[in-house]
Amino acid sequence: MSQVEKNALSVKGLIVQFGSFTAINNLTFNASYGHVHAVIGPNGAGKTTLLDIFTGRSRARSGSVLLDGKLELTHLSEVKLALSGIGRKFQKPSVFEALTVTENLDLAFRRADRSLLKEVFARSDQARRDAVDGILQIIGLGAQRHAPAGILSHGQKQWLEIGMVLVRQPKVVLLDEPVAGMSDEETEQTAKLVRSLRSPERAIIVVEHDMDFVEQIADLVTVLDQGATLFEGDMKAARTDPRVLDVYIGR
Amino acid sequence: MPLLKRRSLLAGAAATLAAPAIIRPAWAADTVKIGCLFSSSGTMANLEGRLNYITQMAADEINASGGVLGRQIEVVTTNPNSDWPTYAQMGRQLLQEQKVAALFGCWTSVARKSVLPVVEQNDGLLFYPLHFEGDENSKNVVYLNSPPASSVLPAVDYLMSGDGVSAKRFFMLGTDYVWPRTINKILKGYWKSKGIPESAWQEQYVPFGFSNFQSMVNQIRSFASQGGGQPIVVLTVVGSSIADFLREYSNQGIQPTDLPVLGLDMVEADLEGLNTASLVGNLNCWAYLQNAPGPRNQKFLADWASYVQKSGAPYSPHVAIDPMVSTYDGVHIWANAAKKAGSFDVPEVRAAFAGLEFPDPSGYTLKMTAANNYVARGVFIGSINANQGFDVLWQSKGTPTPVPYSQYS
Amino acid sequence: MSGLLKFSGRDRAAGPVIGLLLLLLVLSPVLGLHAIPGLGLSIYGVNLVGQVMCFALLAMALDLMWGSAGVLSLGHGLFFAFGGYLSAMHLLKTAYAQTHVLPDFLQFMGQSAFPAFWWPFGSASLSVLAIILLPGLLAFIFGYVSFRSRVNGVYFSIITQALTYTAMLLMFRNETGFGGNNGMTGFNTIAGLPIGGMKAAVLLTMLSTAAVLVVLVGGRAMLATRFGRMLTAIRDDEARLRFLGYDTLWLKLAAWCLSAIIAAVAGALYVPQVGIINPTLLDPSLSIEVAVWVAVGGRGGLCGAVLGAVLVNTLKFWMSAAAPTVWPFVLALLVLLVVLVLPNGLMDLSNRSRAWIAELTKGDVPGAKTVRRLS
Amino acid sequence: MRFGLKAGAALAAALTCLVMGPVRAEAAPDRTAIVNEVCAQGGQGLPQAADQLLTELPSATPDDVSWANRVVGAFSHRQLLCSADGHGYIANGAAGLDAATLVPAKLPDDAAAPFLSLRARIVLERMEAALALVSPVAPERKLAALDTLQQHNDSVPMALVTMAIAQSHDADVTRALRRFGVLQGLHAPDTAQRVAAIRDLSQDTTSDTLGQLRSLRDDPSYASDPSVAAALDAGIAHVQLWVRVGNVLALLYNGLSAGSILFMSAIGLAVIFGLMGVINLAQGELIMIGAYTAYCVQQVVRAVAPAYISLYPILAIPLVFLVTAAIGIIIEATVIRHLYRRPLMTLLATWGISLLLINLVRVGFGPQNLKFITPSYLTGGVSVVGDFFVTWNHLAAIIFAVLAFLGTLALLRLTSLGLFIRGVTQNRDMAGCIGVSARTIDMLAFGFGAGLAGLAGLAVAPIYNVNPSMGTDFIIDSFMVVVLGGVGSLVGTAIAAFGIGLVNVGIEPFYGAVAAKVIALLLIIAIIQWRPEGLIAIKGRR
Repeated sequence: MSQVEKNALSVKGLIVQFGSFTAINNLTFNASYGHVHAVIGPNGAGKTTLLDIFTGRSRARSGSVLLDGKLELTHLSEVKLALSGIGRKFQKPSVFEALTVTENLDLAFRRADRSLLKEVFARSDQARRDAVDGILQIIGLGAQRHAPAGILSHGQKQWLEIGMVLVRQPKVVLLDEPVAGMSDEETEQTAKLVRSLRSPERAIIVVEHDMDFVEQIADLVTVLDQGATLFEGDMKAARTDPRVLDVYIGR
Repeated sequence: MPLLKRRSLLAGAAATLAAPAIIRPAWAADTVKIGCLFSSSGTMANLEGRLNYITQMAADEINASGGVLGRQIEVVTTNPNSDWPTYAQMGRQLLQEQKVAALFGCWTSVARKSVLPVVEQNDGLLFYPLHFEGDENSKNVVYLNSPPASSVLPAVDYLMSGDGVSAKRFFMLGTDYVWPRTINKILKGYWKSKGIPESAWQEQYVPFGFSNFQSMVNQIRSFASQGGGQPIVVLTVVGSSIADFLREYSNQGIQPTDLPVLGLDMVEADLEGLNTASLVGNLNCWAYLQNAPGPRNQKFLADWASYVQKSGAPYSPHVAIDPMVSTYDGVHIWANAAKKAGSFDVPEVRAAFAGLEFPDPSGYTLKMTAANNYVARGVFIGSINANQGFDVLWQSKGTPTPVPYSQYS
Repeated sequence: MSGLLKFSGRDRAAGPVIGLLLLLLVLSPVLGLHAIPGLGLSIYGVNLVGQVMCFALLAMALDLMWGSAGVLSLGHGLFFAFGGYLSAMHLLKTAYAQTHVLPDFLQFMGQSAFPAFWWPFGSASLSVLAIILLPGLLAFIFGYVSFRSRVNGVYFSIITQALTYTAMLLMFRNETGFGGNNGMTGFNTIAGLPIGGMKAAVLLTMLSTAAVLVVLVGGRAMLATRFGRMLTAIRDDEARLRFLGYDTLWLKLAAWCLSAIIAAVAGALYVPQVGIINPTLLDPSLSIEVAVWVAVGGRGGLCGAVLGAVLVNTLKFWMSAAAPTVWPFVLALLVLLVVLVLPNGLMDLSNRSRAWIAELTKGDVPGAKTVRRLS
Repeated sequence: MRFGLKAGAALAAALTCLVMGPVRAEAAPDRTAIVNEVCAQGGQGLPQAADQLLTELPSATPDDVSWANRVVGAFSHRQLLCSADGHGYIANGAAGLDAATLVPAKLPDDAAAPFLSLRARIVLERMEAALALVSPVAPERKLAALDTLQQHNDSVPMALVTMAIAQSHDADVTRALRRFGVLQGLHAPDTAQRVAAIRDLSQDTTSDTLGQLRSLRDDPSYASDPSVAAALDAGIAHVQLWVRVGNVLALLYNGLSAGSILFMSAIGLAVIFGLMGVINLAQGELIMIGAYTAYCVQQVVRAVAPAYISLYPILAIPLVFLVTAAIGIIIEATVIRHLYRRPLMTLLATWGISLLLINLVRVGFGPQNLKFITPSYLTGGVSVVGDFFVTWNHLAAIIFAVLAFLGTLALLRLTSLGLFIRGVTQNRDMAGCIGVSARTIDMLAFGFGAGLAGLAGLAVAPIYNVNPSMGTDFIIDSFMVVVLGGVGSLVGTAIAAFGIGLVNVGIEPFYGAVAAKVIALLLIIAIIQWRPEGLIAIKGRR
């Protein structure tokens, strides 16, 4: 961890409420470029809500979320957030099942500098095809490139979705439980994939329940409880922290 | 692939060519077809459905006495489902595909208006059995019942006279379509011509099939309480709404003696199942009432009762309404005209109408002239009695000559 | 294998359907005008073909939204009727120019002339423009507010149904000014030909068939572009597409307006053929019936919509004359059959029969497997 | 209190005036002359004959009164027969009586009952009422007679009222008669009498009264006599106030009754669509089947125990619920259960079912409207204040809706079945894990919703047309109510139903029934744009 690390996302004083229930309570959180940052915590700790805030699915009551220290994200729409460089893989694999793997990736290659109208009529130029091919290599679905996404296995869909997030080269990659429902072998491969994604151009935030997986990939772990940070540090320390143990086992 | 394509093309062509054969009309030398356009479902079903049966009954009668020009009448029924464009569609089918010699159909003026272009384009003949708003004179329609000048205006006159209730104020409540709108327009013109101020009337319309008259009756009550002379309700709602209105009217405890209702489309069938004790005295006007005096009516009622028994028609054998008689008259008039013309062709049948007479169950003798296709009928004003029927309150001396175009509209 | 899987059979239907339509386009004048002695159709027959074509057009309009983007409108009757009313207004103006008799619905409402806003309908070209623009505008406004507040799935279906119902109630009123219950009738000529005559029937049938062809071929071409894939993506997972940076509001809106305009054109062609328009076209059950045609034919790719509309309506015309009481039962059972046994309509039937043949012959028939059920 | 005293004093003055007033010496009614008057013109002379009888009545003996009652009664039952030579007879079985003398007489062959024209009915109704005042009849009958006469308070001679007061033994009747007598003083020359009459009339706060009072403004004394003018203005203001109150109450009541019908038609859907998420377009047909089941119950009761026919609605409640619930369960088990994950297909399938049900019933029962016997306790109503009139059938519908609401709420909130329903519908997979058979619960929940729809059919049967296609009128409104109220919220459904009912009723008098419905629907569409989850949203993480 270098001292000159640059914050991709900086969350300050974030409060999210659903009715009378406070999902995130005055949270401060930073994710920096070049890191894989894992967010863990018991059910209802606010992990997914946090990702929802980053992607515009839920709205904050107060607080700020800055991208690169300058762009305020809390009021942007889902579309604007995506175009400004936030990519997210959902907990439940969401790919376009009736489209082929290539078509999925092709659609995901949405360039921020193009209007929607231009995107509709955009030709599949070389850069686009190269980007798609590159991702196919990374996620290892080259052989299935013409198969409809609907017939892929669960693990393959997860990878395809990661590929769809990556093809646009976002600044922040959000992975919500990327290995849920995967076999050990697939988990292993996914861990490899995530580690290989670490790059100075992007910050990666992973929400996961599988502690071994987190230990394999994470540079930094944040433990959330009741919408607030309980612990921040590396995974080894987290495993021995009494407060962390308390929320996981005590209750 | 090319092979497959060609094969499908051929199959398609064969199917297209085969289509006319499927819908080719069937002609039978010893019968002549007449078509019915009466709904057996939807809001008009309870009323129109009877007219299918009465047409068949009239045709049976004629067939039993040897048919028309040596042919037996075959009745083709349809179900336009109380949906006006379907009347036009079915009418077109009857005329173009079934080649019927005449159509008997429509209750509402909406239905007639939608069939009108069809009979005009195909030079067909539609026998229309309802009293209506007039202002129409097509050579392709036989108007079996009365225009306003010979039905509605006498009834309104009666109510405005000392014999009636000396009515001074009028609440017009109707279903929102051409007949009530035009009738009310004529009435307003009539009242204006009598110097009655516009403040003496109020007009309201409800959609077809409307049933919750609660606040409408409230409005009528408050109209009645404003003072300024005896108020009456001129009711031109149609179909199932009539019974719903009457039910709410008597529920709110309004007495016919305080606020009488003149139900222009109200027939005996609308009163079936109602407790009419609290409605006694409300009025209607038609060219036939079930209580019309005379042996012809007795025979007609007996015939209908036995026909219901025989055919299993889902209607009461003890209820006869004006449009049933009008339809019955229509079938006979058509048959007589065809006999007179010696042909089923529409132009010749039409030419034979002039001077045709038919003594019908109402006790009057119906007359047609060369001037138009209107039929001169008698007029009855009826008053609801406690037995779900109408007593004859007044009836015309003769059959007034129908006036197609009202001077008041 | 994947290419075949992708379209799961609907490509195979396209060729024959287009071929049939072309044949119809050629045959309708030949048979209608009795070019071949002894072989011909009655006006009624030609007219019937034309009406069915209008329904096919309407079904394709619905399929464009439902089959492609997964948005089921139960309010396409609204656009169909809108187009119909506009074309009826034009026909009435034309009739008035010849007869100088004002339509009776204006008369009994106390009007002595056409209201001022009727003026564009005296001109055929302005009327065509109105038929395209006004329903498009209505669709835009309604679509914009609905899609923007993310009214989705069944909610959208119910709201469109309510909107159509509202329009029906409104149009039933004579005060609204469009003939109320009567609607509009008494049309005289179209393009100089007497309505009800064979020439007009042939012309309208050919126009309708041509419109079906254009929409079918053009629509399929459009669906094959990236835009079509975006619509498919909306159907599969709209949220995902938004998180990829697509403002789906505008994509859906574009498809929705296009769909509405096609429905309006269908209505505009339909009305002169039946000679009357009234608010029953706005009855919600008609709009649901359109969905049934599409479901019967099979959603997606537009061919199923055409097939379903032609099949159900031919059956309907035939049965409501031959056995009127039986028809509703047949329709109801057809719906249940399609929903429970053949979720993708006739397309499923063809796939299943192929699978069955494959089973018998132990051979591999490409495309016999349904990829997924859409709903 | 002050007003009361003053009014009392005025009343006393008026009465003194009445009693002391010039009493004309009347001749006893000339029976023969009256009967001849009626019969001379074949019944057309009735109004004149009635006037004559009324003026002569104050001097009549009890025997005269009973004769008059007999003749008037005979006329209105068409038992008074007139012969061609103008003699009157009363039919008495096969035999006859002479109408003037009531001695048996042979009925001439040409004797016929005069026709009862509307005008004749009005005259007879008033005559019967006037006679009741001086006849030995129950106090209730006298009060009712006064009500009838009240509406035409110009038609009774004062002397008759005096005579009636003298004969009265019932305090209520005497009070009412005095009041009636005072009202006769509206046009009296004496100012005090007039003012008293105006005050007294103002106690009856209906718009009829308002019309009467307003018409008094045209009276010259309104301009000339300040005390009359003051009393009149005060009276008009008073009546106007209460008429307005009555109008507001009527609006609320009508809104409530329209809302209760809406609520009843939506409550089943609130369970099936709101809780279970099933788009059931056949909901309206379940309402229809409920109404038809009620009809069958009525027919069976009529055949088996005609004496208890008026109780059939109560007997029908459990039967209707069970029959429609059973049909609902059959629908669920055969069709819906295959479609839980395909909502749009459910929509089509249930539309198919609705088509099937409509046509099955049409074939079985015919297309016409069913005729329901409305029990006497559901006909008519009572006037409350101003023009506010409570009709029993609508009141029953309101009470029924409230009970259904409370019952459903209790079942969902308090019973374990309700807990399971809520559990399964919220998370199908999870509920399966904790040992609740999701299949059974789905079936029961759907059956429950269907049963509620059936009850709606029972509730609307006395108000709406019952025919096979009646359900289609309800379905869109019900969906709108559930969507507006907030899917999954029974309270929201209730609020939405009454809100829409009120809006409908409020708009109707101004723009008509259709416009009311259109405006309500557009409002709902607008509100849903603004709050897509409905008025009462089930809050939570989306």
